[in-house]
Amino acid sequence: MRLKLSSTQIAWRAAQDIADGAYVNLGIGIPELVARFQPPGRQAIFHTENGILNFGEAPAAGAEDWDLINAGKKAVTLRPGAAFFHHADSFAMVRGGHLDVAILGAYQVAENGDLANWSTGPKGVPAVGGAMDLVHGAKRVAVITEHVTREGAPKLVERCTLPLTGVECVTRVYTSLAVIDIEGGHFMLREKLAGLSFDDLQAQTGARLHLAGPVADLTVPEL
Amino acid sequence: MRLKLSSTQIAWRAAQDIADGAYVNLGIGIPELVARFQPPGRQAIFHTENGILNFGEAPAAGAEDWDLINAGKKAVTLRPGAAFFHHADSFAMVRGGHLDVAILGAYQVAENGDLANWSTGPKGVPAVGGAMDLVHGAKRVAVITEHVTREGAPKLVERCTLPLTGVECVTRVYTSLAVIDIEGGHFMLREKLAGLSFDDLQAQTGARLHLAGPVADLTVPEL
Amino acid sequence: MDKTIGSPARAVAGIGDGASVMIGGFGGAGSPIELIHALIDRYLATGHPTGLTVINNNAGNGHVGLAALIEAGMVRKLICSFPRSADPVVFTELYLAGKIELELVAQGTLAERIRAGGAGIPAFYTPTAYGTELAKGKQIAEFDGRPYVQERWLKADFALVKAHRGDTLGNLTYHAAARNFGPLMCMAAATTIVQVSELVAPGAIDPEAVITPGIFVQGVVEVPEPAQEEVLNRSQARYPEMTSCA
Amino acid sequence: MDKTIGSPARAVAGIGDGASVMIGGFGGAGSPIELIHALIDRYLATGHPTGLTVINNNAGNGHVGLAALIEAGMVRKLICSFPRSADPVVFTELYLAGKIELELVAQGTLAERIRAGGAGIPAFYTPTAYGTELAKGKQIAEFDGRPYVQERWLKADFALVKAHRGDTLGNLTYHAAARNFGPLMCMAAATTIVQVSELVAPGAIDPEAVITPGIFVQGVVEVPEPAQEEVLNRSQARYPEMTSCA
Repeated sequence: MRLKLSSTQIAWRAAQDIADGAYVNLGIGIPELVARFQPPGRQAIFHTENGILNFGEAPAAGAEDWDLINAGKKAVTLRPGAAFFHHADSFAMVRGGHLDVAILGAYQVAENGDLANWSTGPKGVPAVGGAMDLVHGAKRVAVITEHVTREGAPKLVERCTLPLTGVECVTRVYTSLAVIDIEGGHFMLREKLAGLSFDDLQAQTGARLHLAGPVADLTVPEL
Repeated sequence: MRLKLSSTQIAWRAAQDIADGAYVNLGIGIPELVARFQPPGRQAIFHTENGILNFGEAPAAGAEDWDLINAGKKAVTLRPGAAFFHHADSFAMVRGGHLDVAILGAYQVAENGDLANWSTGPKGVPAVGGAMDLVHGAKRVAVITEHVTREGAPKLVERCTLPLTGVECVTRVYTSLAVIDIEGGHFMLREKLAGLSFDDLQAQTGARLHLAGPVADLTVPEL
Repeated sequence: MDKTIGSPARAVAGIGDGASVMIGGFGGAGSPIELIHALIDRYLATGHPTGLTVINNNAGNGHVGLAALIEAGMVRKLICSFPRSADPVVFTELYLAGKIELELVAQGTLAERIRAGGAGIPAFYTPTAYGTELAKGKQIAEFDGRPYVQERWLKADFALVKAHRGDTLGNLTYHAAARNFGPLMCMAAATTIVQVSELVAPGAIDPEAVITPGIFVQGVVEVPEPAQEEVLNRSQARYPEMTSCA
Repeated sequence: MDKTIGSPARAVAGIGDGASVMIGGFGGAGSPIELIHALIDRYLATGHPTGLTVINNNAGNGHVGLAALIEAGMVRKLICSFPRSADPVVFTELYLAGKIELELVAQGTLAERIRAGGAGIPAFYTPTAYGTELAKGKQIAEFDGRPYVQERWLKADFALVKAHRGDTLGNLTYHAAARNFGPLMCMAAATTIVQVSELVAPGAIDPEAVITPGIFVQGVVEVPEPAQEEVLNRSQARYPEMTSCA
C-alpha cells in the first residue's frame, strides 16, 4: 500500500486518458512526463507553444539543434508529419479551441475550476509564459499536482488564495492521492489510492469532496 | 491641344509618381494599366489582395495557370522574388500600413477625401471586394478617374451622394483633365491640360479648386 | 490516426440541413469543385442538405461549383465580399427575386473575421468600412484618435477546402494563389474537409513548408487532377454533365 | 531595389535613444545575437542608444544577447511573458533593484498584440487573463455569454529578427522553432532589420516557401554561421569576449 504516487506515476495516470490522435499540450516540468506513458497503440500529437506540432523525444546528448526546442527550452526531435508555425498561429491553435487536452501544473486548484499556477505572490520576478492562454481554448484542461504542499497544506481548495491563472478552467485533477473531476462547482472524486480512506483524503483536501457513484481504486505501475 | 486624356494616359501619369521599390496595389480595371508605364529604372512591387506580391504581366494566351490570378481574376506571371500568402496576411499588408500606394477607380471623390466607388445605389447586386480595405492603410491612396461622368456631371464633388467606400482617405486624384491633391479638406490643383483654362476646369468640378503656387501643365505622351 | 476519407461523397456525408459551410476559393482559384459537386449529388439523390449558409469570397461563376450549388436551391444565405463574376446569372436572378439572402462583407474584414473565428478572438476593431453602409449597426470605438468598427468572428460547421498536397495527418500545402482563404477556413470550421491533388504519408511534406498544420483539418480526400472552375467555365461546362469523382 | 545592408553595425545605426525595439527569439532560438551585439558595441562607443523599450518573449539568459543588452544598462523597459531562464541574474538583479520596468503579458496575448500591430487591428478581445491580475484596468466585454479582455495592438520603431535565408527584397525563411515571433515582429515594426545566415538573389526562394514576404522587411544583413544563444551560454560566453561580426 503506497502512501502516495510519485510525480512520474501521476503523469502515467494522466496519460491513460489521452486518446489516439489527440492534440496535446504538456506544461513545462512534471506534465512533460506524460508523453512517455502513452498506452500501446495510441499516439498523441504534441503541441509546443513556441511553434511545433508533432515533436518527439529529446535527441541524443550532443545531437541537439538548439533551434529545435520545446516551450521548456529543452531540445526535441520531430516525428513524421511535424509542422513549424509562428507564435500567433500557435496560440490560434490554443485559444481557437483546437487542442484536445492541455495538462498543467498547479499551486492551487479551486472547486469551481479556478487555477493558480504562475505566481506565489508579489515577491521576486513574475513570469507567466503561455499558461494563461493554455487554460482557455483547450477542450479539456487538466492539472497534475501533489495533493498537498510540502508543508502539508491543501492544494485543492474552496477558493484560490494565490494569483489566478484562469477562471473556471480546470475540469480534471490528477493528484498524488486521487483523480478528481470538477463539475458544477464541485470536486467529484473518481479514483483514490486503495489504502486511503475517504475521510483521510477529505482531511487533506481544502474543499468538500463529492461522490457520484462508486470510487475506483487509483492503480498505477511501479515506475 | 487635346480635349482630355485617355484612360491609358491617365494611368501613364499616375505611374510617374510611383517610386522605385514601392509596394503598390492597383484596382481592377483602369488602375491596372498603371503597371505598364513604370518609368525607366524604376521597378515597383505589385500586390494583389488574393495573395501575391511581385506578380508580373499576363502570360501568353494558352499558357495561363488559372490558380495564378490577380484580384481581377486575370492570369498573371511571377517576377523573381515573388511570394504567396493567405488572405489574412494579404490584408494585414493592406490595413497594417505596409503598402506605399493604392490606386483605385471612383464614381465620386469629395474634397474632404471621401471616396465612393463600390455602389451606384440600391438597385442590382451590391459587391464591395477589397476596396473598403484598400482605402485604409496604404500610405497614399490615389484615384484614377474621368473628370466628369458620361453625362457630364462632376465626379469631384463637395460631398459624395453615392454610398461611401471610405472616409477622408483619398490624397491625390488623377483625372482626364487634371492632377489634384486633397489637403485639409480642399481640392488643390497641381496640374491641368495646357489648353484648358482654370475657369473651364472649375466649371467641370463640383467643388472649389484651390491653388497653392503655380499650376503645371499636365503633359503625357501619345499612347 | 489517419484522417483520410475514401471519396468526396463520403467526405460530405455529414453536412446536414441548415449547416454553415465555408467554401475556399477566390474566383476559380482554390474552389473545391469535386467536394461541392458531391454535395449537390447528395442533394439531388436525397433532398439533403438544404438551407445552407455559405461563406465564400464570391457567389459563383457560370453553372459549376458554387454557382451550381446555388442553382440547385441548396443555399439559403451567402456571406461574401464580391458576388459578381463573368457569368453571375445564377446568384443574380435568385437575389433579385428575393430567394437568397446576402450578407456583404469587405474582403479584408471577411478574411480577418474568419481568422478570428479560428483563433478564438470573438471581436476585433478595423478601420475598414468606417463611415459606410457596411458599418451600420456596428459598434464604433476610437483608438489613438481614430475611429474603428467592431467586427465579430465568423465560424462555421464545415469548411470545404482545396489544397495541393496533404498528408494523412492533414498537413497541407497549396498551389499559387489558390491558397487565398483556405488556411483561414481550415481554422474556423468545426469540421474541415480538404480535397488534395496528392495524398502523401506523414513526413513527405517538409515541416518548414506546411501551410496548414493538420490540427486544423478533420478529413482529407484525394482528388487527383481536380477540375479548375475557371477552366470549366471557359469550356462552358455545367454541373450535371461535369460529374464529380464520387 | 536592394534592401541589403553591409554589416550589423550599419544595420543598427539608426536606432535612437528611447526607441522601442522588438527582438525576435524564444529563449535562444531565433535570438539575433550579432544585431544585438552590434547595438551594444555602438552604445559602448558612443553612449547611444539608451532608454530602450524592448519587446521579447523573455528577458535574456546568461551574459550574451538580450541579457548583455540589459546588463549594459541600455534598456529602460521590458515587455515580455517569461522573464526567467536558466541564468536570469542580469534581469533579476536590475528588476529587484527597481532599475528596469517590466510589463508582463501572457505569451499568446503578446503574440496576438504584435500581429495586431502589424495588421492594423488596434484592439481585439481574448479570453486570456480574464479574472487575473494581468487583466486589471483593461476593458471587459461579453460575447455570446462569455467574458473577454480587450487588448491593444503592439507596435515598435524597430524589429531585430534572425531568419535563415533571405533575398535582397527581404523575403525570408526561418529555421525550425527559431521562427517563433520573427514573422510577427517583422510586420509590427516601422523598420525591420533582419540578419540572415544566407543572402540570396530574388527568385532563389520558392514563392510557396516564403514565410515573411519582403514587404515587411526594410533591411537585410548577411551573418553567415550566426551565434546561437543557447550554445553561447552553454560555453559560458560573455558579451565583450563574444565579439559581433560588425
